[in-house]
Amino acid sequence: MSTLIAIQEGPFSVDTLQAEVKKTSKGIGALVSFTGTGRDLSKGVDIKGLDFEHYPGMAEKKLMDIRKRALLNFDIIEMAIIHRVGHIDIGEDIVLIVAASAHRNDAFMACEWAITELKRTTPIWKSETTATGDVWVTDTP
Amino acid sequence: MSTLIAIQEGPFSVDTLQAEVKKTSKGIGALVSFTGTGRDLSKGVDIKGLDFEHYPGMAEKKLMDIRKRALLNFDIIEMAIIHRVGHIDIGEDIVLIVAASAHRNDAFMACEWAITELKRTTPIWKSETTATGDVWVTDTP
Amino acid sequence: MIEVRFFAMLKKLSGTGARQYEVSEPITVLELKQLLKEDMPALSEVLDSRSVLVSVNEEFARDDELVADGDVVGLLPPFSGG
Amino acid sequence: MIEVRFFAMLKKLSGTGARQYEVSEPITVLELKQLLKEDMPALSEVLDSRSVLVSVNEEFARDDELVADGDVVGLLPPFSGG
Repeated sequence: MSTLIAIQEGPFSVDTLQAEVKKTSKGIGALVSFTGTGRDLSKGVDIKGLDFEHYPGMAEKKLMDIRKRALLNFDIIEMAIIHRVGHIDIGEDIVLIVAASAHRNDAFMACEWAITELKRTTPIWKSETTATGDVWVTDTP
Repeated sequence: MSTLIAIQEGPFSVDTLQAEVKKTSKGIGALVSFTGTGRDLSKGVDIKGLDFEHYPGMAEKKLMDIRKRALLNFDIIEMAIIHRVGHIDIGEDIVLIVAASAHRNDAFMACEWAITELKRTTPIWKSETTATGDVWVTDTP
Repeated sequence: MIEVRFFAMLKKLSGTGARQYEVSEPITVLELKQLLKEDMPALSEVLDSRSVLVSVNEEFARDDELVADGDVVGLLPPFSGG
Repeated sequence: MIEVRFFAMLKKLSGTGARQYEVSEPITVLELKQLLKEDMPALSEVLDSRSVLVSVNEEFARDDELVADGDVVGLLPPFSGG
């Protein structure tokens, strides 16, 4: 299970995580993945880079909790979540969620729910580097 | 563009296709990918393997058409589609759709629409190998 | 010459991947279907079932569309990609 | 001892990542906030704004929850992960 939930500094691979998820069942017919990446623009302001901080321990716990609730509330077979912390350049990946199910509809719903839930409940904070300095982001869509 | 739409025999990489898609814009903040894989069970029957046949030329044209309509009808930045043909073992990947947008909601909608549209309009046929022989599949969910 | 191409189960039913038909003037898709049914009775049932789509030069075509010399027609059973 | 941990902009506002408080008996989260505001006036505004969540031993806690010796309290500004 531990490889399915991670907070890490380095980059991740969608192929690797999907392979990890697929190991859990031969009944998987659909994998939906969400990858969040660093954009060059946020509310009209040029962004030069991002930095993420998390509450070690609690953030991992909240991600495990999202996985557990997704498995309970959606007809999915497995879910995995990786969130990076530390410095992220524009264009780099930040977060990855993989949802696996027999039929695609369930994986789409669970994956979309999970990223919304992650933003709502996981103690992770982003600071954006702009021309005028670093700013902690306090409102996320 | 040609690397964004493909029908091929060999396996694909989600990481590679997502990297290809990300090259098109620094404004991408969300990538949603759908991977369809070979399940071991179809309508209660054990499946040992799959074989895909396509209409060369027309199938590629229909995939390009899906990408074009997705770019028109959804607020996405790019879309890529790969479908494999030939023999596919259980657990192997069959199809990959990547939708990229500034905000996640648009990528989720476009990706889900595209796989439904692919199943409806693209001349590709699947035969399932079961204990009693090979059967062409005529109804897909 | 009109080239008719068969796919998946229709390839199996017809026993071939493609067949050529000589036409003196353009005919409709419906007339071509009639010609095919006479030539290959094994296809009669599926061609009547409306589950088979027809393409002309890689675009979907309706029964009243005309097919002429040099066109490539595809007989497409229900898709199951994805 | 209650350990209070500060994150993101609160770490910057408070000038520290963590602070310890000696309590003779359990106090509520609200009482702890009062104590923090007296100790660090720079935090007053955000602690009153209700945009800051509080965790006790890594679980979200409401204002009336009790905090006791040995507990770890987190002061969590609005999340922006994902």
